[in-house]
Amino acid sequence: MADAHHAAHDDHGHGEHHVHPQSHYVKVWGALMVLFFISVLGPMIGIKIVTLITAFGIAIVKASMVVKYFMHLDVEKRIVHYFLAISLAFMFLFFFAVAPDVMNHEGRNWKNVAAQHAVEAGLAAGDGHGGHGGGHEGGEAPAHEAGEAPAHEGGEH
Amino acid sequence: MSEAHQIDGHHGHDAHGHHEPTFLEKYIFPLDHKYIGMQYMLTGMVMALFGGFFAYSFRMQLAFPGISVPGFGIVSPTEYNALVTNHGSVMIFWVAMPVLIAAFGNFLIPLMIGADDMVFPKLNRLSYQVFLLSCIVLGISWIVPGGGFGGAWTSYPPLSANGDYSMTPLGSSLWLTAVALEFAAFLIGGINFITTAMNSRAPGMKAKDVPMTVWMICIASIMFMASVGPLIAGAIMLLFDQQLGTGFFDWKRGSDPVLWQHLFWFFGHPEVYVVLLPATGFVAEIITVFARKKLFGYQTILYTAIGTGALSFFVWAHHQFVAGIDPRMANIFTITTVLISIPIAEMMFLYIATLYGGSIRFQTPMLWALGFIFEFLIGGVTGIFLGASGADIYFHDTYFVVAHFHYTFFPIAFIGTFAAATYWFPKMFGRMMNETLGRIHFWGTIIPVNFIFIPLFITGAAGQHRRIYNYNHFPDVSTPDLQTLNIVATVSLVILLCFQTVFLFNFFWSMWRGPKAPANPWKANTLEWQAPSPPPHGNFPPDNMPVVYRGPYEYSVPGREDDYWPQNQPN
Amino acid sequence: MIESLVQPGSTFAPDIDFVINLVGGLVFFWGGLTVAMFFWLLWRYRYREGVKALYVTGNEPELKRWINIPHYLIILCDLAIIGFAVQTWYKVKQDIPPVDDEIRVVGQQWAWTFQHTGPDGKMGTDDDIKTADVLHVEVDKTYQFTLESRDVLHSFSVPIFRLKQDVIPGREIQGWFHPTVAGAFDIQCAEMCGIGHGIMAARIIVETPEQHAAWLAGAK
Amino acid sequence: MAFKPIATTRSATGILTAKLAVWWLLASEVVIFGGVLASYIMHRIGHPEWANYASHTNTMFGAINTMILLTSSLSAVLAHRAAELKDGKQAANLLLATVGGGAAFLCVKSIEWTGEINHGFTITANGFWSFYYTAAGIHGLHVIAGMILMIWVSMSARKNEELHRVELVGIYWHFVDLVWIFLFPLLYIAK
Repeated sequence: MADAHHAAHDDHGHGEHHVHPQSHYVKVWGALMVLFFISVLGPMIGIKIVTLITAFGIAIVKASMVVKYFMHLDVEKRIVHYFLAISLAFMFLFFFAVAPDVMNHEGRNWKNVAAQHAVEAGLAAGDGHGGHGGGHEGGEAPAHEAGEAPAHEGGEH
Repeated sequence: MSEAHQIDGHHGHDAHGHHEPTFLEKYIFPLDHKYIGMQYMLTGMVMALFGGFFAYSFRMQLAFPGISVPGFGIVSPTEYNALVTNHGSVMIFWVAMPVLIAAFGNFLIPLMIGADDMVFPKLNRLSYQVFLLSCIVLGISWIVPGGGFGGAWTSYPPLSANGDYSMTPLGSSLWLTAVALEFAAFLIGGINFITTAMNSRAPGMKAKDVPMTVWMICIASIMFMASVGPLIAGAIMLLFDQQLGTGFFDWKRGSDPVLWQHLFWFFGHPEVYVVLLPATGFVAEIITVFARKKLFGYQTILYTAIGTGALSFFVWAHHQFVAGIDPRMANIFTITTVLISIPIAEMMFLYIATLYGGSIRFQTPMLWALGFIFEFLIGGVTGIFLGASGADIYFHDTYFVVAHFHYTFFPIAFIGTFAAATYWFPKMFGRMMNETLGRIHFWGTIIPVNFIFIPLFITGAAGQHRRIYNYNHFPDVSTPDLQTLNIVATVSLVILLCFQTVFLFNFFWSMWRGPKAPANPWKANTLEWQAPSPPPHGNFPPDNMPVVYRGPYEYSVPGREDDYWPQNQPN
Repeated sequence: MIESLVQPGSTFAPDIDFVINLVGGLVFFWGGLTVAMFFWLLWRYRYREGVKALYVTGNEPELKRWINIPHYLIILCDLAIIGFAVQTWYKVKQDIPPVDDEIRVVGQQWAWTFQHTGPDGKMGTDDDIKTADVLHVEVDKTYQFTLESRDVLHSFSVPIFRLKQDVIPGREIQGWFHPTVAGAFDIQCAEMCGIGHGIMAARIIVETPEQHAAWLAGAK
Repeated sequence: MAFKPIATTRSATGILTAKLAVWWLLASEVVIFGGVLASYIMHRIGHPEWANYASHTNTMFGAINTMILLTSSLSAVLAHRAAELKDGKQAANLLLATVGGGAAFLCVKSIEWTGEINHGFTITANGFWSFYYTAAGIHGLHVIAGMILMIWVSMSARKNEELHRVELVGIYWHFVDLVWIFLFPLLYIAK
């Protein structure tokens, strides 16, 4: 059974595709490691845009290398590309349709007061607590403030 | 049934070197796709009884507020909410999904594409077992202290996220767990369906030779897979909110309850089409067989199905027009929502056009298929009121919405199922159902259903909102006229439920006592009818698997003596 | 259709009723035509001894025309529906006209609290009037409302105004209405909000200027 | 056990049935992780204060784990290569090496999490930490599932049976790696 399977596998999956030498994969791995170090070192420059590019730009490059060379999507049938692309596209659709409501805290005729409070309180507390342990309080404190703020406001009127 | 199975049972088995399976192997832990399909169907039927009983209980409360409902007792507000919530979730997740997709998908896909089984029989069995587990978890959620979850099937936080608000801390977590398990079951099952249909078609069967049912179930499975992910993620997040005290949807910590609505409806709307498409597939098979006609525009119907499926991913926020999303977004979603009427109207037109020039025989399956088209048309056109944002401001969350989606879901989940069950019954059990009882059941269902939901259109238009257990607190909508309409709806529901016993009797009586069915009682073309009734394990003789020569709908071809032409007949 | 069941009580109610009637008319026409065609075909092509069915693939231009022409017309109808629906939506939800007065609506499990501006017409001052489950407004004045929730989702629904807007905790959502008919009407909660969802009722009392003045005087 | 339907051996698309199923599985995983990550990114951009909370994550642990996973992906792909050359024994050993990578990943993760929880950064601390534990936790479950699958596949591969499964489990493992490639900058680097 196993043999019959493997034959089918060779015919269809990798018929035209020869077995790569070991060094091919090691080279890819080496490139991935280099990219990885750049992505770790990038933020140390301290410029935000550089961080974003080195972090996410390189993540995309690394991902595409893994997909291409390790998962062998490059020699896979077209249809697989299509349905993976569709899944991914739906996630972008989801993000861009939901972001106007959830990412923004203000829009036409509405304001997300609770989230705005959380942002303000969090930023204020975050500046005061640089320390490792202090960060915890920095995290807890705004939660309470934000929770009480709108209720408090409601009671006031 | 069992004798017939044993007689035919020889073909398939020797090839696999199998011993005769024991009762346990055959019926409780089967690997055979047909038995897994029947397990799904019977489980779905049991769940439908629960769903129907819930509907009966809360409809009685609405028609006769405060009475002790026979068989249930007095319906308290907590119980009312739990009944409404669980009626919705049971009927969609535990009846429509398992019966339409899992039961018929399992039974039909391998038979229709000329394969001996699903590609992964063990995954198939696992899928059913996970599903059964989800049923059990759901059942437990009804009886835990505090009662079943009552936050509506949409389960919007903060009500669902916090036991202090919902007062059913256990019930809501169990309900959510059951839903997540159910999704896992259908993800496993769906991958199996798609892979089977893509890879295991009989030699010679090209894309245009695949029966519409297989296409529809596959498109539905793909849509389910592509849409359910965010909700699985959301269910984990909501479960953490309930049990660990995280704040994913907690406004007090700056997060946003609206996010859940998006996660839910991103799945929830495609889900409607996930259950719709298989039902339209069954209807396509049945109207062609009983009108002895080729499907009018096979390719166009396929494109409309794909178009509907794709477009349904772009319309979800019409459930949220007045739910606090940015009003500017509503305009985009109005456009996409109204445009979805283009492919789905085309599909219905093509089905009706298929009847043109036919030789229509009104047997029970055909009656159900025609009933589907008629009822679904009403459901479809009333949806336009809700998709048009300007009109939805008024109709949102009224009984108009309830009537609308029952006019779509009832044809899908019940009429579609009855059509398929009566049509494929001879293949499933090797016996014929009783035609007279079938007709009595048909008319006893199709007439009351209109008398349930047409009154609800009116009460909704008059301003009665959903999920309210007693209208006494709302003077404008507790008028005697509206109450009369509610009583009409409830009485019709009771009549409808009574007529279902005819079906249950016919189903189980025919299973053992019905006349023996020939292999192809309806003279149909598709491959499942070329196998014996019921098909043995392996479906077709392993040394003589079917080869396909033509499309599935070659009826009444000029120049042929027979008015049908099976797909696997060389000439 | 709707006017005969619930009278229109705000300036935008007729607009919403118009969209409903437009959709209703189109739907009735096309739905009726389709159903009539459906039953005619069923009767015309019923089984008769010795009559064989036609072999039609669906690609014949002379037959496809019967599908395509209605289909194009339906697309036109769709565009009309979209146009009027979006226009009405813009008027009701997106655009807030110049307002005469303000109210603040707070939902909680399971009651509504309404805050009126009081005699000075300004929100947030000492003479604000707070009421539970009764909202007093004056006929022929434009009101801007702000919705807030203390706990879970609610929905502020006034069928007579054709107005509905969900209330989301943590958010302030604004809208408007302009009553045109005096009288007392229902306010309903239209979003599942827990056990007491069914009792979360309130009344809106639309008063003539004299009645409203009297109420203001009495409330002080 | 030996029963295998004829259906499984057919291949109308030209893709091995089991491989097609793995791709579909990954397509469904994309939307599951996509849902979590889309929700996270929305909040992260909408809440600038989360940068403060994120500054307490330990980039070093994240970096070590990234290296471990990238390297385990290498051994997974080398196992696939060995399987293509019909060298079941080597494939099995390389798979076990990959399992070792997964185990190392989980060890680092547990050390990291223990430290963070001891500092009070629990899952309920705030929104960022909720997402941090949830996203990494779901990913961690996939790592565990992958390890179990690889042990199972390596047992049959050692006997030169079902060698095609080496590639399948490899594809799955690369996907797990892929998710981490995005989680690493999202949770650790962007501060």
